[in-house]
Amino acid sequence: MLEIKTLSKHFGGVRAVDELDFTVRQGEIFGLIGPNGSGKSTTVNLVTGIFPPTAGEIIFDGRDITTAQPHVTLDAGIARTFQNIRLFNNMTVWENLWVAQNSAEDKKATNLLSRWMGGSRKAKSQVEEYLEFSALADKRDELAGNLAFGEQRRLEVARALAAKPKMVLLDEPAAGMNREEVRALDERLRALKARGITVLLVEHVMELVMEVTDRIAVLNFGQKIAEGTPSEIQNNQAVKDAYLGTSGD
Amino acid sequence: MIVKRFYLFAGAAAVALTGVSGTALAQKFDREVHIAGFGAKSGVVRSFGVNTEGMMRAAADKINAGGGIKLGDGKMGKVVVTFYDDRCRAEEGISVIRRIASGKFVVAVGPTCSNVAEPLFGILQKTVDDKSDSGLQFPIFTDTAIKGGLAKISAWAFRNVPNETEMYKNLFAWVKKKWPNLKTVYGGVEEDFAHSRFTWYKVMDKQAKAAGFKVLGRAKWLLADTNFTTQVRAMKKAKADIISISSHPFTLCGLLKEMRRQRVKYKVLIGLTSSSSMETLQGCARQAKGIIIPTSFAPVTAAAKEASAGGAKYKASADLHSAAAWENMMVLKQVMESKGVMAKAGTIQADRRKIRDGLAALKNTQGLIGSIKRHKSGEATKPFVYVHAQGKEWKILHDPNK
Amino acid sequence: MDFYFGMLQIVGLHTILGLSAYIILLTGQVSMAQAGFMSIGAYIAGMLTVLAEMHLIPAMLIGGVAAALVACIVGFPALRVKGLMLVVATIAFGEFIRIFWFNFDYQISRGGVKLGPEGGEGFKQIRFFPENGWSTLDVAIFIWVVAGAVIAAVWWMDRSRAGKVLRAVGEDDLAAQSAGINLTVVKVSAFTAGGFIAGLGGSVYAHYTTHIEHLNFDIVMATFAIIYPILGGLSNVFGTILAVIFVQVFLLEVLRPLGDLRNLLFGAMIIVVMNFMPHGLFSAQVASRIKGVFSGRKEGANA
Amino acid sequence: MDYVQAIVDGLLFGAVYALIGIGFTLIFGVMNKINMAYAAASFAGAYVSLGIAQVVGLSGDFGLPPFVMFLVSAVAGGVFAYIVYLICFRFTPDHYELASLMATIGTLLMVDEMVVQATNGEPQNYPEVLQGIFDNPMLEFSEEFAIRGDLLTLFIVAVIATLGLLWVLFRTKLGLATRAVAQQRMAAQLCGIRVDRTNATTFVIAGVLGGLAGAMIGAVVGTLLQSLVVIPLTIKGLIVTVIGGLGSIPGAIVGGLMVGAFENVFLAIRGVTERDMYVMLLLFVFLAFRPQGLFGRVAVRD
Repeated sequence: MLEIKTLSKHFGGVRAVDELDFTVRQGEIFGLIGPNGSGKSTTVNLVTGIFPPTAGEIIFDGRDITTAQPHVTLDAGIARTFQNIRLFNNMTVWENLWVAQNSAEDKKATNLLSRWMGGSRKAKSQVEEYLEFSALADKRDELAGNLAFGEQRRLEVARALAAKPKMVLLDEPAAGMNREEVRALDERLRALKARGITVLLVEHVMELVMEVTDRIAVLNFGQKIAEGTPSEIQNNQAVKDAYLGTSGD
Repeated sequence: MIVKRFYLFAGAAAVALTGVSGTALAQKFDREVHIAGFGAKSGVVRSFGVNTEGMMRAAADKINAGGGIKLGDGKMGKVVVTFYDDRCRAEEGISVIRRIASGKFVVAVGPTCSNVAEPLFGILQKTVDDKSDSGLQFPIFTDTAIKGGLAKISAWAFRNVPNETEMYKNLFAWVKKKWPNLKTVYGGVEEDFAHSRFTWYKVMDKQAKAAGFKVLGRAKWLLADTNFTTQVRAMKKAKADIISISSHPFTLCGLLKEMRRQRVKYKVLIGLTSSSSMETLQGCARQAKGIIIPTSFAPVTAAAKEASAGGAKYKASADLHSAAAWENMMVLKQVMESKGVMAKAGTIQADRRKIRDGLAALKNTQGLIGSIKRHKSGEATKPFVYVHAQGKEWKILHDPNK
Repeated sequence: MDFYFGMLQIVGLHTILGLSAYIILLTGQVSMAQAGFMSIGAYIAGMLTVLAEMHLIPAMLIGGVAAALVACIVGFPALRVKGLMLVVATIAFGEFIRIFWFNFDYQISRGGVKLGPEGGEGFKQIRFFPENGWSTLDVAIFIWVVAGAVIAAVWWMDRSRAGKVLRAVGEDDLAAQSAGINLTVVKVSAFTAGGFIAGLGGSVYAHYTTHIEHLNFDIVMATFAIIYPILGGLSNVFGTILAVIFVQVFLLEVLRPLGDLRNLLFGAMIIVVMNFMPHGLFSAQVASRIKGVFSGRKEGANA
Repeated sequence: MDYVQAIVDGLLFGAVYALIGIGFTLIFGVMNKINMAYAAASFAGAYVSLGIAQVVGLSGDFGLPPFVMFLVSAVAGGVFAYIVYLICFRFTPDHYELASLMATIGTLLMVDEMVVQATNGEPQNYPEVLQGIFDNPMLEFSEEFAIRGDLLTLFIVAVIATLGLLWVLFRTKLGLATRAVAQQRMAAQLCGIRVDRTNATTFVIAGVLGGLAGAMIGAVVGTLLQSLVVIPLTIKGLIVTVIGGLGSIPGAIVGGLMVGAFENVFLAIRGVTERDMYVMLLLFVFLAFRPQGLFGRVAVRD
């Protein structure tokens, strides 16, 4: 579904991502892990078009999105969340979801004027469903900035869903969560999968990654050092070295 | 919380306001005649407003000391001056004149800036008794805004400002006569100020040519410029006999200094009427030495000296602009007395009309340095003299009337 | 009475000006070019009514559209620069337009009188209102019909999805883009709409003052345009209107007898508000509280 | 030859723009914010020095020696800059840049009006001390080519002041802290650098430079006129900052000289009324083709 081919990104002399290759298959939960600064977030930013790659190709669903801008990649069906939550803090929960309904399907369903005015009735009713899904129904009129941390994370996922994506990129969704919240997240990830949405999970919390993903790629210094199922990765020597910090020397 | 704060602020302002407007009526007068002054008392040209206000107050003091104004029913009215700031911005000027027109004022003296006067006269009724014209019906008697020909915009607008066309026509002819071997003129113009620009293009340039001079070119600069090297270089190359500069003291001094640096040679230096002020002497007395300027005010007569001394009490300096404010007050006294203004609450619109008609009917008025001829258009031809800068003061060079 | 109608006119005009900046500010962009857009409307509408003897209403619309077109063109390069760079870029653009009018000379002679803009001397005798016998009240009503339409349109836009899209871009353009919002379309639209409103305002302004010149549309006017929405807070249009009333009626007019001190107060007030109420007198928090009072709901725990 | 002369004149006067530009860029570099009141506060410094000169040196042509006037102006500039920091930056929210932007605009208006109140809006003579350095105010190289001595002095002093500034930034501990805050605010904080204090110091340094610039401009022009000169100078200073690259000191210098020369050439070719239009166009060309400016850093990831 998502093919990354020899993708590179250099910042000045720093090779943040270096000739990276991997493929995410339809319907799976794919984990992307690695130590701090290994290029995970850069990869997400490249895929979603925040900045263009120095070299390489990104193909999604048969469509070349290498240099596409973020709203175009969303149009192609990729939604995302951010490592440091980026909600529209002075807007209510409901409004956060309302503005995010920008899927190709929604755009087709209504004409330009009525889209700017408010979108279709069906689209609005779907907002309610995302609220339910993220257990935020009772907070719908709260300003997003006033939500608790865990709620904000949930709202960000809901916002990604509002764009009816084929695939979501979650950038460290479990960061700062307690054990119980991580478990709830685990369930929601499976629910996403059950809806047929492919998930690319960038994560530090190993428990969660090992538990929920189908396959994993491991990055270090911008390069892929391993790829495989969770159990394969757990037994990979290169990965252990990377995490223990011995391969750098 | 916020609302409470707002009330506090508004309350304080209201107190300040009532304090300002509550002036007691002196015993010996029966009524008050309210005259409004307005002009820039903040911003760049604050000095205009300060001078006009001071001269108006001094004139009011003189009138009141002489018993006030004799009203239509034989009672005596005390002149009360209120001055409003318009910051030399057109929009504010319009608000001010509307405010004045809705108040107890019978006439207004102002504004100080031509760029305010022009829109202001534009909102007045164009011709009297024109029912189809909904413009404001309120007499304005301008003292300072000098840009040519403005009063013809409206029949309610009158000006007591010097007629620069007359002045420079006369001056260039005089120069031609006095120094017959001078042939060429080079101009200088401050491009972005209504008055200076108008005076070069529509007055100096034309009158110099009419007097038989050849205009070789002109240097142009802006009000905020501080560097004149390039302009002066071109001026130097032209080697003109006469240099005629239409600009305000700020840039006049900068230009003169640069001319001296580059050792520009000239026989005669002519300046803009507005530059015949103390600012020029304070700024560049040395470089401005000998600059000839026609002006409609100089403390040469007893009346002029009295006005100067009166203004000094209010920290106002009498110059060709502000002296007109004094003259206006005296003319208004005369008009009001001859037309029998009542200055009662119910007669205000009639009083205004009387004043307008009175001003329109005037053929001659007595100015501080001589008789002023008034025209149908609402403009005036004021007597003038040529002054030139000598050291720290302006000296009379020539009086064309003598 | 005329005075109060005159006040109404000024407040209406400045409300239009403030709202033109409001729309652009919603997207997080500070446009210091509003005075420039206003001047385009002013000069074009003025030329249409004076030189072409057109009625004010079509002239006004054409003036607005012309300003919108220019604003749209400005909107594209504005995308390349953000934040404070945009402030500088729009200051420069506003000045550019102003200097253009300073050099713009187009006069025709009619009945021995020269009409039309004359470079540095300005454009005089735009007397549509008095020539057609409109009283001060008529003009005030007319200005408020225009201002009312603008207020209603912006208010309605603000409540609709479009308003939320603008706000989303303003709060976090990266997140908005990642949520599928096309920044180019949104930012350029905001500029265009802001330009149109400023152009409308300028068209009326020219006829209000009867004489315009390039110095009317300097950086001070541009500053006024953004001061209103920022002082008022960006939570809704009423903040801007309140700020206009506060500045124009209270600060300039009620305090006029204070004379020279007013302008000191003006600067000081901006500093005080920005220190103590940086999100404006009427911020999102205050707005939601007021909303809560009206709908009879209790304040939320965090509100 | 005419154009050479125009370029040289412009370059020399461009030093003024460069000095103002450095002030903007310093503050931008450290705080990522614009201080619109910078030029106003700098000129206010020059007014203070003039005021003191008028009080102290009542007799003759100003009793104070020139370097004292410059010193007083520089100190006053520093003090004003600190006040501006306090009222516009210290207590306004850090992430909401509009607040400090508006506050500095408010300060600009207020300082302007205070000077108007103090001087009646009239221009004040500033002693032309720089001219005294040369016997002849013009250094004439030929009939066709001459240089203004005082502008040359201003240029040289500006260069020296800039070198001094660079020395402070790159050779002292204070400079190290400033650069650290500019580059990585958070990390600097973690290293125990007090960001508030560093910010304030930067303001004072910029203010001292500005006070010096204000006094020198006063000395070159011969007059101080706040309300007319400051806003155009602020606009030019901002343009210089953007052209040079936000936060880059060499950029501000080169940008300042460049704008000075450029505008003077266009003054010679197209006349004064169109001059500034071309300066704006130069800015647009930069924004379109090189938005990071001459020496600016390309945006890096967060």
